Amino acid sequence: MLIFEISAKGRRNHLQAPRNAPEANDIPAHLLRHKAPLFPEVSELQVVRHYTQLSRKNFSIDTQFYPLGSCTMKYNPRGVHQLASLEGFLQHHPLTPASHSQGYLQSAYELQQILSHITGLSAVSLTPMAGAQGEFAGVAMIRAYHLSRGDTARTEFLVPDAAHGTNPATAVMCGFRIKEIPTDKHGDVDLDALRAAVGPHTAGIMLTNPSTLGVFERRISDIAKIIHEAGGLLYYDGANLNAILGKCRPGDMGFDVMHINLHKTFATPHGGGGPGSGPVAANERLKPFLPTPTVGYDGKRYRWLTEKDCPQSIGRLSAFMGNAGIILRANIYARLLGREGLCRVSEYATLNANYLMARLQQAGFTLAFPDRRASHEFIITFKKEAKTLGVSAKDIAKRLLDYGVHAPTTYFPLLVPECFLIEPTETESKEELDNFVNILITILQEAHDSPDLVKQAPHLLPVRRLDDLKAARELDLTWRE
Amino acid sequence: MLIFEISAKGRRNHLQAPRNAPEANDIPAHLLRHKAPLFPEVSELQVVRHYTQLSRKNFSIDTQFYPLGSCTMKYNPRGVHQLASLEGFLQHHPLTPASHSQGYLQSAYELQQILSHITGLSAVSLTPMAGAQGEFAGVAMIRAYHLSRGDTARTEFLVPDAAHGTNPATAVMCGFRIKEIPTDKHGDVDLDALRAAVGPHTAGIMLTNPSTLGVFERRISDIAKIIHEAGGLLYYDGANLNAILGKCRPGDMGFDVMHINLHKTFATPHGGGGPGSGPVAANERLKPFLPTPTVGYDGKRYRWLTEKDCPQSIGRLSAFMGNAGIILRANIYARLLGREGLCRVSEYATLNANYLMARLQQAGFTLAFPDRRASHEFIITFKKEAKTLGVSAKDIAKRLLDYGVHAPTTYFPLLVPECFLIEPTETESKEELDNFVNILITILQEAHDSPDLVKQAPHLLPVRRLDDLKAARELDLTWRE
Amino acid sequence: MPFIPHTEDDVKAMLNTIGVNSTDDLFDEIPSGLRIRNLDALDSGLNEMAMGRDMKERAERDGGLACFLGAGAYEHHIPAAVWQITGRGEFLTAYTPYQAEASQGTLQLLYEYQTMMAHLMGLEVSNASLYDGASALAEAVLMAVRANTAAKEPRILIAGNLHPHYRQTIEALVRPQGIQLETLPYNDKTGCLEAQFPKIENGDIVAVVIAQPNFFGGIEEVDAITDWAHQHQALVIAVVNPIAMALLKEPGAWGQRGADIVCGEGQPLGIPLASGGPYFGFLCTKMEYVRQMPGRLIGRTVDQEGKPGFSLTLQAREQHIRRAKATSNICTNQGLAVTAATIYMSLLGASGLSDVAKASHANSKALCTSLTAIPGISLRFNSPYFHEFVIECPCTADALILALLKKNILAGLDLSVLSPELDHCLLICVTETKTADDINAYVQALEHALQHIATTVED
Amino acid sequence: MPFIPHTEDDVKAMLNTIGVNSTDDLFDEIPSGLRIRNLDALDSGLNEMAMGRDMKERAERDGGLACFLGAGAYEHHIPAAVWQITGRGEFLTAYTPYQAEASQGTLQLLYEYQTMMAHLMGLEVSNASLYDGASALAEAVLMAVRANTAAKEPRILIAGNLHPHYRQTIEALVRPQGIQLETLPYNDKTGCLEAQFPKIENGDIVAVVIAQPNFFGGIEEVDAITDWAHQHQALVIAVVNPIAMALLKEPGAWGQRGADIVCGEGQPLGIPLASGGPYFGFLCTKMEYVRQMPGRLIGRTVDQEGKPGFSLTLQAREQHIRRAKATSNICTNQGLAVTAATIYMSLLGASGLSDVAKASHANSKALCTSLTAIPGISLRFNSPYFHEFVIECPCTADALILALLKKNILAGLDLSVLSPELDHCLLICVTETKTADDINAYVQALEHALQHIATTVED
Ligand SMILES: Cc1ncc(COP(=O)(O)O)c(C=O)c1O
Ligand SMILES: Cc1ncc(COP(=O)(O)O)c(C=O)c1O
Repeated sequence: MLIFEISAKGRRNHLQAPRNAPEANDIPAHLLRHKAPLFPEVSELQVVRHYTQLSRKNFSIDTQFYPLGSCTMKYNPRGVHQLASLEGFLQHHPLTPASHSQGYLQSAYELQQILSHITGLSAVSLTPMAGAQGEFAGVAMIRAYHLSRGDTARTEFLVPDAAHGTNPATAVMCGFRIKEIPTDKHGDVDLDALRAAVGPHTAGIMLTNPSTLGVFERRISDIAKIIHEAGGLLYYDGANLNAILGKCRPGDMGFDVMHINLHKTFATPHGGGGPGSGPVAANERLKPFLPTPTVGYDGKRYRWLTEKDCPQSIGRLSAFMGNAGIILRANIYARLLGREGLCRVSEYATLNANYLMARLQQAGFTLAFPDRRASHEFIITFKKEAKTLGVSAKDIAKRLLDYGVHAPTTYFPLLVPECFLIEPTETESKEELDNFVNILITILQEAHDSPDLVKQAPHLLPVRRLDDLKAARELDLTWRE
Repeated sequence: MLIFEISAKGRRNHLQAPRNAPEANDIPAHLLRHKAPLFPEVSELQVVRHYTQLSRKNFSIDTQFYPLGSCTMKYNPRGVHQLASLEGFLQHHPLTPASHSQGYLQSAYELQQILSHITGLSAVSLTPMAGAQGEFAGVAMIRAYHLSRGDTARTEFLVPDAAHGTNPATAVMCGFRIKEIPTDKHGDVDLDALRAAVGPHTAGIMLTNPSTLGVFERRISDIAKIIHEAGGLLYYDGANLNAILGKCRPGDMGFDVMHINLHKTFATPHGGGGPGSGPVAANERLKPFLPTPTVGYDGKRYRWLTEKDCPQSIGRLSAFMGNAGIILRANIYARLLGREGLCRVSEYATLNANYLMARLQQAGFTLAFPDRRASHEFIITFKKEAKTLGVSAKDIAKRLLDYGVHAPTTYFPLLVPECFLIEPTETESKEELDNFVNILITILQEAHDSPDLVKQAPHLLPVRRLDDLKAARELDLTWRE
Repeated sequence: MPFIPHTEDDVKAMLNTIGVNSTDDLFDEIPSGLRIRNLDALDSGLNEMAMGRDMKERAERDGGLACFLGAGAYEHHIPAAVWQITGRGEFLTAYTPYQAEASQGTLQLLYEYQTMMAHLMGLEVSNASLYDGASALAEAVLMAVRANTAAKEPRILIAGNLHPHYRQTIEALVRPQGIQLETLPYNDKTGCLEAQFPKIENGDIVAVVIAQPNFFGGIEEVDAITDWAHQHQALVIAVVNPIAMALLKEPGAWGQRGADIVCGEGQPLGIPLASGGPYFGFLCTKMEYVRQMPGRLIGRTVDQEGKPGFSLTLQAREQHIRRAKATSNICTNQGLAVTAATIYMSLLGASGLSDVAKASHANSKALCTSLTAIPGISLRFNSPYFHEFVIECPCTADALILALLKKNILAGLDLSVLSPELDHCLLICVTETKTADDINAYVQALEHALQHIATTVED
Repeated sequence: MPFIPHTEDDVKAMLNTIGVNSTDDLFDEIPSGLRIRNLDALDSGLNEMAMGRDMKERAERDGGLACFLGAGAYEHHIPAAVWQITGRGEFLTAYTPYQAEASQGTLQLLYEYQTMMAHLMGLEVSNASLYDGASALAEAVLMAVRANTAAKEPRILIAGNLHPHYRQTIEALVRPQGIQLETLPYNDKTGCLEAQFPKIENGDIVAVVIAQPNFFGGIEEVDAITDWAHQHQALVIAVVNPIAMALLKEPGAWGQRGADIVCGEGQPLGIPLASGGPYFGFLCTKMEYVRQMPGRLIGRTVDQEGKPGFSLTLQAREQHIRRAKATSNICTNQGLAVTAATIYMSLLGASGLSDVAKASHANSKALCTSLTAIPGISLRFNSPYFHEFVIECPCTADALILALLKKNILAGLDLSVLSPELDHCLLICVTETKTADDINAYVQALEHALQHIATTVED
C-alpha cells in the first residue's frame, strides 16, 4: 500500500506544524500558490508504521550478509553514527564563521591528513560528494593542469574496458573523448594496446588497482611510465582502497590524483543509495587545482581555504563543503581504528576474499582468474551453468535472496560473462562465509535438480521477480489520484 | 540461532572495553572470580545483526494494529522518546543535589499536578514502578491508615471477580485476606453481594471503572457509600483511565486512592514487557501515607520530600525515585496534548471502541454485553463458535497473527468464556478498524469452511504454535554448552 | 489533531454506524453528577518544536557534571549500538510477550538474557527482570520465606552495610506480611560485616542478606558468611553489583554451596543514570527454588513442527493465572532495560566486562591514593573495596560536595544520610569513564576546596 | 579487534584452506618495491568511549548559536520521527536498490518521494535525488543542453541574483563541456531580475535559470520571465526552495507553460544543517524530457504474479549501463536524506508545510519590521520576499556578525562575499523555529552592538 492510499482528506497532524501561522498578505496574490500539492494526509502513527514496515522490506548490512562486489558493504559502526549525530554538529550552519566551527574544521583537517598519508599523495580536498564527483574533480584537475601549461591538444582519456561505468561517463563530462584499453587474460591491462593508444592527445588514464576484476595490476609501474612519458597523467579510482590500506599507496604507484570512497573504505553507511563522499587526493603537481573549499591549519586555528587561497582551483562542486556528516563519520572511523586497525582492514578483507574464493573453487565453482590472488574481492562465472542448465547468474542471484543473503554484484565487470563479483569485507566472520558457500552449493544442486525453482526465484520475498520491461515501457514514476 | 551459537572462543570486541585495564592485585585472591561467565564472544556486527533480526520477529505498535484489551496500546510518540532521551537527562545521577536537578524535579512536579487534576485527588507520588506497585502503594496506604487509627480489625479486602490478577495478588502482599465480589449479568458489581460482604473486617475494595469488562460501573456512588459506611476505603485501579480522561474523575466517584498506568494512558512505550510507571494519587485522608519520595515546590525551587517531610509515609518502594524516564515521557506527552488533547483521548478511544463493537455486532459476532455502551474497550465471545465449530478464541487469536494484526486480550476477564477483550485506542484510524473487522469476518468464514486452518494457526509467523506444556515440564531456562 | 487520525467525515460515519448523534452520547452511562466537561485547569498543548525548546533547557540545567557519585547507580560507557538497537520500534513498542508466536524477538532475547545473567551469577536460573535492585531484594526476601520451609518464623538477617534505600524498600514492601527484619552489624573499622557472627539456632532464620560489595564499596568475606548461614539452615540472599561480578567471586561459588538467591540492580549493564530509572532488578536462584520465583520466566520449547521457540513459562506462579496465590503481584517489568542490558553484555563479552570492572577499580584506586595523600583526608574503612570507597574529611562532606559542584564535579555521597556520625564521610565512586585528567581535576578541586574552607573557618 | 570477528583459530584454518602461511602472502602480487609495512605516521586507535569524549567536546565548540543565517541552508523543526525511522538499519545500511526484490522498502519510499516532489513542484517527474542543490542545477543545465534541440549554441542565461555558490558550482561542472554561462542582471533597487529582458533571437539560448526566491529572499515575477523564455524557444530552469513552494506559485504553473526543469536544495525538508551536508538535490521535469534526466528513477511495475512492485527504471540513461554515453556520471546519490525528506513531507502534509512557510515568513517580517525601525538600519531591496531579507547597516556587516556572535546569535550572512559594494549588507533569515523572545533578543543585541560600534568609532 502506498502512503497516498492510506491518506484521508482533512486529516491533520497538528503536532508538527507551527500554530496559528498567519497568511502571507504582503505577497502579491499572483505570486502565491493556489492549489495545495498532493501530499498524503496521515497521522503520525500511520507514518511511523508505514515507513517502519517499508524498511523491513529491505536487505541491509544490519540484517544480512551483503557481499556486493565493488561496494564494500562492511559494518557501519553505530558509535560513529551516534557521534556524528551530536546536536552540536547537526545544528551547525555551513556558513558559520570559522571561530565557531573549530570542532568540525579540525575533524575535516585531520581527515585530510589521514587520507593524504594513506594514499601517499600530498593534498586532499574533501568536497566531492561521492566517488563519481571525486572522479570528476580529478579528471577536471588533469584537464586544468594541461590547459595551465597551454597544452590544449590532450583531448583523449584512456579507460580500461574493465572500468566502472562512472569512469568513462566522468571523462566525457570533463570534455574528453574515451579510448578503451582491453584487458589481457590474466586480468591485467593489455600493455601493448596501451602503448599503441598513448600519444600527444593523451590527457591521462583512469585506473582502479586492484581492478574491478578483483586482481592487483602487477605492472602498474610500467603503466605509469608509459602514460607519464607520453605526457599524460594517472587517475586512480579509489573505490577499491579497502584492499590495500597500509599495504601500498597509489601515490607510490605513480598516480597523480585519485578519489576515495568514504562510504566504502571508511564504513559510512550507504543509506539505500547514498550519501557517499569522494574526497580527492593529489600530488604536488596537481595540488593547486584541487576543488575548493579545503581546510587549512596554521598551528592554532583551522580555517576554510577558498578560491582566494587557491586561484588555480577547478572551483566549487557543491553549494557548501561536501557531505560534511560523512566526512565526520570517516574521521571517527579512522581514528577509532588508528594505524593498527586501518592496516588490519585490508589484511582481513583480503583474507576473507581469498578464503571464500578457495572454498568456492574447491566446491566446483568456476573462478574468472583461477591463477590470481583475490584482492578484497574476486569473480566467479556461471557461464557453464548458463549453457548447460539454462540457469543464469541473475537466477542464482535471485535465489540467494530466498536464503537471506544479498546477491553479489552481477554482470559487472561486463567482460566476464555471467559473473558474480564477490566482496565479503573484513567485518564478516568465517561462519558467515561458510554459510554463504553452503548456500551456493545448495543452489547449484537445485539448479541441477529443479532448475525452475532457481529460474523463478525469488519465492520468499515481498515480491516475486519484477517486470523491468513493463516498468520502462509503461513509465509509472509518480502516483496520481 | 542463539547468540551463543554464533559465538567463537577468543573473539574480542576491543572497541567497547577500556584499554589496558590492570589486574586488581589489591583484592585478595579468594575474593576474586576464577571462571569467566559464559557470555557470547561476538563481533559488534554480529550483535547488531542478531538483535536487529530478532526485533523483526516481534509484533509492535510501530508495525501492527495491536488491540490488546486493558493494555492501551496506542501510538508512543517518537518526539516524546527523543526529548526524554536528551543527554542532560540521561547523565543525571538520581542522588544529584536538588540544585542541579531542577529540570527533572520541575517535570516530576508538573506531572504530579496534572495527575492530581485529572484524577480529582489531591496528592500524587510518582515513585511506583508499574501498575502493580501502584496498587501495592495504595493498598498499603489504606492499611497504614486503618492502623494509624488503631483499627486493627480490618483484615479483608474486597475484589470483584472481574478484577485484574494484580488486584488480589496485591491485597495479599499487603497482608489482607480476599473476598471476591461477583458481577451481575450487565457487567456491574452485584450490589447485594457487596452489601453482604462488607463489615468491620472490611479494609477496602479494589475497583476498576470502567471495569475490565469494558463497561462503566453505573452505581459507583452507591458502592462508595456502602464501603465508606462500613468504614472501608476505595482503591481505584487506574489501568483504564484512558476511557474517562476529562469525562469524570475517580476522586469524584468516591475513591480514596488510585494508581495511574503511565505506560497505558500516557502513551509511554511498553518495551516488550516494561518499564511502566504507576503513580499513586490520594485524597486528603490518605495523602500523609503516600510513598516517598515526592517532589515539593516552594514557589521558587523544587525539592525532594522524603521520610523526614512525610513521617507517616508507607516508605520507599525502590532504590531511587521510580521510573524517572517514564515520568519524563508522561510529562511531555501530557503537555503536548494539553487540556484539549487529553479530553480528546477518551473521546476518540471510546468512539473507536463503540464503532468497532457496532461493526462486529452487525457482522454477527457475539457481544458479551450487547446492551451496554463500550467504554474504551469491549468484549466479544466465541463461546458459540467453540461449541459448534470447535474453534476457540485462542485459535482465532493465532489466526489473526497470520493476517498481520496482533490478537486482542484472550481469556481475560476470566468470567466471560472464550472471550476477546478488544481495545482499539484513539490513535487508530477508521480504516484500520474496518480492516480488522474484515479480517475477523474472513477468519470466521475460514472457521466454517476449513476449521483446521484456524486451529493450526499461525502459519506465517517465525514459529508455529508452541508447545507450552513441554516448556513447563522440561524446563529449559538457560542455554548451556 | 495530535495523534488522532480521525477526519470529520470519519467521525460522522462512525457515529452513524453506532447510531448516536455525538461522541458525548457514548458517555451516557456515566451518572450525570459525575460528568466533568473539561480539564481547563491544565495548560493548552504545545507542539513538538516548542516542547523541544522547553525540554532542552531543562536537560541542560540538569546535565554537565563529572560524576563521581555511585551509591547504587553507576555511570559506565554505553556502546552506541545498545540503545540504537533497543530503540527499534519492534522492541520499544511491543507489549509483554503474551502471544508467543508474535513475540519471538523479545522472548529469545529474554532467554539469552536469562542465560547470561545466570552464568554471571553462577546460578542456574534467572527471571526476566523485576523493577529495580531494591524491590528485587524485597521479592527475594518474600521468595526466601516461601522457599525455606525449615524456618520456624519469618525472620531475616540483613547486613547493616546494605544500601540504606534498599533496607527502607524492603521494610515497606515486606513488613505488611509480618516478616521480621533484623540487622547483622558491621565493623566500624572495616565497614564490613563483623567476623564474629551472632548466635542463632537451626531454623531461627529464614535468610541472611549480604551485599557484595557493601554500601561502602567494601568487599565482604562471603564464603564464611555463606557457610555460616547454611549451617543454620538459613538461605543466603546476595545483593551484588553485576559489573563487580566480572571480577569478584560469583555468588554461585560462595562457600560450600553457593548463595541461594542473588539479586541486584541491573543498571550498570548499559542503562543510563537517567535520574534513577528505568533500571531493572535481576533475580537468580537455584533450580530447586524456581517455582518460588516471582516475575516472568522464559522457556525454550518447540513448535508443532519441532522447531525451537520461546514462550513465557511457569505462568502458574504469576498473578494473571494464580491471582491471590501468585508468587508476586508483579506484571509489567523492565523489559526494555533488559533488552539494553542483553545487548550490552553481548557487546562487551566476559572479558570486556572484566576490563570494565578492572579499569573502574584501577581508577578508583588512583583517586583514592591521591586523595588520601592530602593532609586531613583519610580512608574511612580499611578493607579491600571495589570501585567505591569512603574518605573522612576535616569538614562536613556536604561542604565539599557544594564546593566541587561549583567546578561541575559531583563529588560523591554525603554519608550523613546514613547516620549523623558519618557526616564527615564522603562515598566516592570512580568508573572506567574517568580519565587521569578527570581524576586530577577532582583532586585539585578538593584541595582547593579544603584550603578555602580552612580559610573561611579561620576568618 | 575492532569490527573484525576473526579468532586466531579462524585465521589459521582460513590460511590453511587457501594454502598460504600468512596473510602477508596474500599480497605477494604487489611488487615488493611498492609494499609498505605500516601506517605509523597515524595515531593509534581510540575506543568508543574515548572517542565519545573527544567528539562531544568538538560538537560543543560548534553548537549553541541561535541561527538567523540561511543563504541556502535553513534551520527548520525536524520531527523526531523523521530520523528515528530513517536511522533504522534497514534504511541506513542498505546499498543502492539494484536487487529490486530485496529493496522494496527503499524503492517504494523513493517512488513516494518522486510523487510528492513532483506534486510540490507541479511537474510530472522527479528523479530520486542528486548530490545537492548546486550540483543539481549543473545537471539541470546539462540536461537542458541535451533536451533543447532547437538551440543553436549551448548558451545559458543565469539570473544574477542566484546564490553565488550555485553559480560557481555550475561554472566548475559544466565549463569543461564548452557551455557558455551568461548573466541576466538584477535591479539594484529591488534585488529582483530587471523587468526589461535582454534582446535575444529564437534559438539563441538553451535555457534561462531563475531562482525563486532569489539569493536575497526576493520573490521574482516568474510568469513573465517564463513566458519570455518560452517565446524564444529557451527552456526555463527554476531553482527553488521547496518550503517556499508550499506558499509561492509552483514552477509547473509559471507562465503559460510552466518551468521545464526544476531543481534545488532539498535540505529544508527535514535535513539538519550539519555543516552543509549530507543534503540532497532534487530535479523535476516534464515527461517529455524524462529520457534526458540524470540520476536514478524508480518506476512502478508488477511482479510475475501481477503484484505491484518497484524497480530502478530507464537505467539506460545511467553510467553503469550506458557508460560514456550516460546522461551523467552520478552513481551514489543522497538516498538517506531523501528517506528523511519523504518522512518529513508525510508528517507535515501539504497544510503543515504551508504552515511552516507562513510561520517562517511571519517571523521574518517581525524581525525585519523591528530592525528597520532602528535608526541607521534600512531594508536594502524593496521587493516582496520570503523568509529572508537584506538590511543595510551603518557599519560593515562583518562587525555586526562578530558582535552578535558574542551573544551566541548567528546574525546572518555578510554580503561582501557577493560583491565588495554590499559590505554593509546583511542577509538575514528567520524560520518557524524562532520565538518572539528570540526575535527580541536579536533586535536588542543588534541595537546594543550598533551603540557600541558608534561609541568605538567616536573614540
Ligand atoms: C569501482 C568504482 N568506481 C567508482 C564508483 C563510483 O562511486 P560513487 O558511487 O560513490 O559515485 C564505484 C561505486 O559503485 C565503484 O565501484
Ligand atoms: C486492569 C489492570 N490493572 C492492573 C494492571 C497492572 O499494571 P502493571 O502491568 O503496570 O503492573 C493492568 C495491566 O496489565 C491492568 O490491565
